[in-house]
Amino acid sequence: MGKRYQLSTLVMIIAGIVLLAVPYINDSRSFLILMTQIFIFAVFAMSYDILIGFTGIVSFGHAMFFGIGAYATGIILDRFEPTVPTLLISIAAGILLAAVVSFIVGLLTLRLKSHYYAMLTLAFSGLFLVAAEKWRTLTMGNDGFTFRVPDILKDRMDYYFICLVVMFIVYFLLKRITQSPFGKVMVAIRENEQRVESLGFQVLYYKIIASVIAGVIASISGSLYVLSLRFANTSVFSMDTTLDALLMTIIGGVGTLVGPMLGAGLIEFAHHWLTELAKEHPIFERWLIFFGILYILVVMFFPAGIIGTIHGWGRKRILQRKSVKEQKSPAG
Amino acid sequence: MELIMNLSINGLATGMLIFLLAAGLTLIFGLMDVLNFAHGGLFAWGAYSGVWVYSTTGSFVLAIGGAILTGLVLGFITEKLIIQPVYGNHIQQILITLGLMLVLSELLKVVWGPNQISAKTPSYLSGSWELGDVIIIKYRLFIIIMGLLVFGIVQFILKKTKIGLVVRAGVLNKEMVEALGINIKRVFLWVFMCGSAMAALGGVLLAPYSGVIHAEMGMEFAILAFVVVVIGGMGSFPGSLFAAMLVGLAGSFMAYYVPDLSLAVNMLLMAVVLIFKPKGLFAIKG
Amino acid sequence: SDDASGDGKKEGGSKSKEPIKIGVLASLSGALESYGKQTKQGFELGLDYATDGKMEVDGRKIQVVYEDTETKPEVAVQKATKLLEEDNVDFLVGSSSSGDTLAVLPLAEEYEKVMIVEPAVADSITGSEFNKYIFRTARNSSQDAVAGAAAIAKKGVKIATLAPDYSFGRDGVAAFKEAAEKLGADVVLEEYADPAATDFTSNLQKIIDEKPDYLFVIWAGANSPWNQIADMKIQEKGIKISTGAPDIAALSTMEPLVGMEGFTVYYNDLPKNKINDWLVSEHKKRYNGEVPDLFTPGGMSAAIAIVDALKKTKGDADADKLIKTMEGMSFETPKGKMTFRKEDHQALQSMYAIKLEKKDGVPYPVPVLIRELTPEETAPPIRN
Amino acid sequence: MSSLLEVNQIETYIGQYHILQGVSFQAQKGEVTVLLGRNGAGKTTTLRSIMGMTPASKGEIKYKGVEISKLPTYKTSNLGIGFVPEDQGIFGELTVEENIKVAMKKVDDETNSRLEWILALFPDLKKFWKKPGGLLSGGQKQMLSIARAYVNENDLLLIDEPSKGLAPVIVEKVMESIQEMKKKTTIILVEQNFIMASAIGDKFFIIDDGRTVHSGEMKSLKEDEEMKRKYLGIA
Amino acid sequence: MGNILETKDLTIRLGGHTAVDGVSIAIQEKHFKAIIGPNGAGKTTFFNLLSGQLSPTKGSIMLKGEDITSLSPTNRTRKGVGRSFQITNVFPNLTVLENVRLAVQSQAGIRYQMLRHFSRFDSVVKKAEDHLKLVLLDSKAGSLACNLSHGEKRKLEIAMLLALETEILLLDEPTAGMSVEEVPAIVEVIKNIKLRGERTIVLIEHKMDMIMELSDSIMVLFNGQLLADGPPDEIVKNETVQSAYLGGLYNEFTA
Ligand SMILES: Nc1ncnc2c1ncn2[C@@H]1O[C@H](COP(=O)(O)OP(=O)(O)OP(=O)(O)O)[C@@H](O)[C@H]1O
Ligand SMILES: Nc1ncnc2c1ncn2[C@@H]1O[C@H](COP(=O)(O)OP(=O)(O)OP(=O)(O)O)[C@@H](O)[C@H]1O
Ligand SMILES: [Mg+2]
Ligand SMILES: [Mg+2]
Repeated sequence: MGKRYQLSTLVMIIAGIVLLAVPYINDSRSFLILMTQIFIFAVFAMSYDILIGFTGIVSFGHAMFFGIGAYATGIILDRFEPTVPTLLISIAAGILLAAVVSFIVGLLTLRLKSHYYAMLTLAFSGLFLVAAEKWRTLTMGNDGFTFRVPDILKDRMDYYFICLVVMFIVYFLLKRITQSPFGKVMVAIRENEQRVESLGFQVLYYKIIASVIAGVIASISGSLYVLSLRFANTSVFSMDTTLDALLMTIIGGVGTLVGPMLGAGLIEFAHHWLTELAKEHPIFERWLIFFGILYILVVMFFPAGIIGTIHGWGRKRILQRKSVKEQKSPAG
Repeated sequence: MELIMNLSINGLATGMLIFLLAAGLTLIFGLMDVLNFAHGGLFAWGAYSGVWVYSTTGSFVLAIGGAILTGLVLGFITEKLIIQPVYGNHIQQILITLGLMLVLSELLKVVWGPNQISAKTPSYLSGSWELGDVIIIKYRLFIIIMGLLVFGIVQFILKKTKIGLVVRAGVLNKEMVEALGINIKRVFLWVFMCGSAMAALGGVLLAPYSGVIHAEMGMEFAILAFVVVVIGGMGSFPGSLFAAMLVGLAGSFMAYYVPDLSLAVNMLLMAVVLIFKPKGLFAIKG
Repeated sequence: SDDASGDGKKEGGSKSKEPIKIGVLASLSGALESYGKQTKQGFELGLDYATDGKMEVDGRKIQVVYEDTETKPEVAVQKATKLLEEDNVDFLVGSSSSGDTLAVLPLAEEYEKVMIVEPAVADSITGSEFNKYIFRTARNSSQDAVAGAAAIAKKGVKIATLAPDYSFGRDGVAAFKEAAEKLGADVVLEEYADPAATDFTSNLQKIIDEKPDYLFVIWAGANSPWNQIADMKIQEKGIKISTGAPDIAALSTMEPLVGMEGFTVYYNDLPKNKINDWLVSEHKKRYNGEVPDLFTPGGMSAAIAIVDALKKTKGDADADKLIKTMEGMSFETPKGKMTFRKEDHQALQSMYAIKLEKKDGVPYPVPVLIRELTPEETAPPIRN
Repeated sequence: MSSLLEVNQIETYIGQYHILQGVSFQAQKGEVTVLLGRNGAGKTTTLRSIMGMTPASKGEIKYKGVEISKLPTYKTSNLGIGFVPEDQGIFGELTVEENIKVAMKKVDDETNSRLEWILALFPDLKKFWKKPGGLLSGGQKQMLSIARAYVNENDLLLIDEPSKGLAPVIVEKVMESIQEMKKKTTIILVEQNFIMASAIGDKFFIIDDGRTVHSGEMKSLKEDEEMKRKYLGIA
Repeated sequence: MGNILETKDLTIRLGGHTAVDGVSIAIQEKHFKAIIGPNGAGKTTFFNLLSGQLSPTKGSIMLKGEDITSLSPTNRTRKGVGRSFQITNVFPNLTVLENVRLAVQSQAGIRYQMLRHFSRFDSVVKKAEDHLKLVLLDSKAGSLACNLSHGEKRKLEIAMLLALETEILLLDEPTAGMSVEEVPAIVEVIKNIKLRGERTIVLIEHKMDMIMELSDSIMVLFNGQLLADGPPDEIVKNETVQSAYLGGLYNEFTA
């Protein structure tokens, strides 16, 4: 584990350097926007991974935190001067609100299990969606509104770097958390909640903390998202937004953190590529079919998600080597 | 009084329609514990194929038959290719059925085009009766009867045979059920096909109700069906029926008395039920 | 490109002159796919018509890039940026949904390119969110409303409304109410229903109880209230129904409303002019006998507007010049003459008061002209 | 007497692990054959390979002279082979009644009389007839698991550690019942309780590290202290 | 030495059935008590009450004179009541070592440490490995718990309990399904703990030889009620115990 940890850090650092260099190699704006989009959704998907992958909580309402961040930032920037302090306040407001809501939602894990909890979160995010639709003076409903952003965010290249850095900070932060003693308990909760309790851990606290971490980070990604669009509408609260996070996380591999990032990249690139093909070849006109097939193929060939399955291969090889040498197993 | 009657009858009819949509999911999600996000796709295919049969043959009975057949065939293919490898794994189920959902609804557009299609009510079921100020829409009465019929048949089968039992046992421990001499794969296949057929039936019955069908109809109604299955208590048919009625009536009365909340009514209802009854209204599982 | 356009008239659109590029954003997949396709087909036809099939203005070739927004704002922004950055388009056209369009508006301003909005309807596009690069050939919600009001509102008429409970419905009713009251009518009841509703009992019940003269319905999208309106015998109770006639696919669901009086943006045999004749026959030729639908002429109008403007600037695509040219510009479209209003760049245009009738050999109720509502009559309030 | 079941050099993999590396034994009709061995030796895996739950990749399993190692589990079961798994395999959310009902292959007088006989043997089950199986005590679960295999008429019964977690009196009852069953049914038993195993076993096979390493008559093992110490750690 | 654990009139009704019925006992510090009784007598339920998995309908539980009746399982563990489970209850997709490590981590009080990498906690890993050695499971440290054989899982269960190092150890049939060969080793482990004289141990078992060897006293539960409580010799002579619990087999044990 120790070795793999170092290896993955190394890989991430190399990836980081490459990504930092990318804008100097290919400075096409729309490419940068695509990449920025990927970074933002990677953050969102990683926040979801904390729930589904590490704590074993399935939520169908994660969009609510994304939306909270999005609207907090959008509304505050729209109402006040678009300066950097306003921007920071708006992001903080989203974080605060998301923390409060995720705290309450986390509390409910006490009462509700699995599907029932998932559906309750669906209900909550549905209520947020309706609220956003109804509170038209603030949100303009599903048509939405545009707003101005501070000048420092105007440049797409700068924004690319900002999102990239945020993604890496979030990754290393979450990585650290999941590799910490706290993180080990989270994983144990996923495996056998009741047993964790009788080992002397307060399961509910862990779940609430996980829920708040996930909520806050989702809110940050929501803020980044609207900042990149300079536009907000109710779609940020929609089921589709939750499904995006869900898909990216699962495709990449739950419980891996790198997986959700890869998933975000894969989905966005596949999307980009398929829609490009759709323009050239008539058979790709119904490109969504190929998208659907992609999901199906991933499940067939990467049952634990791409990163998850590759890890599995690695693990298998290690174990085989071990059993051949009849070694005593070192730390798992 | 007439007002209450009107709201109740229509609320019940809507509820029954929702029940018809949710009945298949009660089998597939409630009983078999498969998070089938493609349920809406099966449902939309039922609607499209039914409407197509109706418009080409002019017989609504054949349309219903056609939809059910479509449901069975799609159910067969889906179970064999898509669902079988992912039993017991919710995470894989989510991904693979979402993929299937995309494929199914896009294929609808390939076959029938991207436009919405109007669905006619057969003449003998269209129109309404007026009893004083109470208006009874014939087709809605028909829906109520169909709903009760489906409920009766399924309930009878589940009670009189041990299929329900076998499925529940199979979900808990598939291997053990096999060791007891039951070909659980085949049982699951059949139950899944029945669930799909019921989804398709729901689809074809919905079509004349709303008068129009479109390729995206599936997801919308599937969420409603999930709501019903969960608040009814996973896997309980009476629970689903009751929950569907509740959703129908709540929708109808809320829209009249508290219109501002009518958009939120389903989600509110679900939140309230789950907070007070964390396992749904009719939890059958221990 | 500015320098290039300045000289060399005679060189005739070959090497030295760069092509004009137009980026069209539309929902080519997803729920609004059919709208997107209508826009696209209309736009193609429009360019053909306006350039006599040569696909060039003032010696400059015209190139069009179509992008699918999938009715998702983030995709719209991504695609719009690509059009502006990579394809270096001189114009943006689109899009099928108001959300997508609103998300793209700031880009037009940032890149200083003219954007022709078609067929998104939200008032705020040429209202609160307006910037000077935005022109709209589509009618907006208020125009719909004014047309709807013009078709039925008179002094003393009591009207109830039914609309879906989201921006489109709320905006539409607000605008309708203003217009109808201006004409002396009374909006006595506003009902909103869940856009995904299958049951309208409570709304219709309230409407029945209110006994208005008219029920004005604003509806778009998937499910529809028409069946239940018929089943609950609203018309038999003396309440006349009025609504905007939609696209052909949706018209076929309106069988129960035969006889209803309302308005429409377009139906292929309503406008009597040469351009429309050309559009209908050419459309039939290209798309195996199908007639143009609700948003086809809009796409065509957008194309004509662009070509006309370019002709006037002699092929100069500089935004400021174009804006100056286009403000107040009138141009001929399948719907007759349209004029970009100076103040908010909204195209004033004809609308049609119609009646739905059953016609032999047509599988859906057909809008039949009662009278054409002139552009002046349906001019919406200026709100930017 | 002929062998009802013959297991011949089977090898079984679970995932990439080579668990069974050559297990062979025979079960004679009407006898109780006991599989012995320490934890992780592969006893359970052997039974599961017979049932087709972890199919053997090599070797043969002949039941009544027919090769069954490739049959799916349910078909094996329907040949008249009953199975009491080590972890009891109770359907936790089904009641005791439902647990038994799922298992019943036939509903006839014969089956009912067997059911009655078992319920008389384990009155606790009758007492908690409508209770979810998951809420039973450990021993009661074990009883339910045994009862579930008994209701059907089997020619061969595979029982994995039935005495585990049972009170001594109940162990005695189980022994009695096995003696009773023996008249009609051949039994393969995995058992750690040597007293029980030696009391009812006819033949024994010792499995170690996925191989059968020794076999013989139970009687001789009882006396053979050397053997007991070597393979079973019993002094 | 005083009583470390006391119950007063402890009663629980579960679905109409009184699983534990008015049980009052006192367990001395450093004492080794065995609980026997027929299947379904309420032994495990009694443990569940002591460890907080269930809360009683009536009665109270005192730990060193403090009323702990309403504490959660988590808090009772922290106060020193540790238990193992009859039905194997481990973390299936974690490795054997990770399973034990979690218990060590809890014992060391490392709970909300979020920002330090786990590998920094060497002593925790070391301790976990020691516990695995103790139960003869060190060779399986790297395997996933779900891949263990039944007997191996039982050992893991014990290792996790030992790793908690609680003052009171509640052992629910620790050796059920363990091979004859290895039972003595586990008995040895338990015996050593007993000999060190630092812990109070309560053991549920059906293996009479083991009970006779280890226990200072035996309590007998019967239909949820406390039938007898006393020194081992006395208990085995009790006639009800003989007829309703031990049966004829017992003779073979003592023989
Ligand atoms: N799913 C699995 N994956 C990997 N290894 C496994 C799996 N199941 C069992 N094993 C290993 O196979 C070996 C044999 O297991 P088996 O359950 O057959 O043993 P057993 O003889 O029944 O032991 P016990 O007496 O403890 O029940 C064990 O070492 C075990 O760790
Ligand atoms: N949660 C529960 N709900 C209902 N009844 C229960 C519950 N838990 C246990 N019981 C019942 O209480 C009784 C006592 O169970 P318990 O598990 O304490 O027995 P035990 O003495 O440990 O038996 P064994 O030796 O078989 O493990 C049993 O009849 C059991 O069915
Ligand atoms: Mg075993
Ligand atoms: Mg017990």
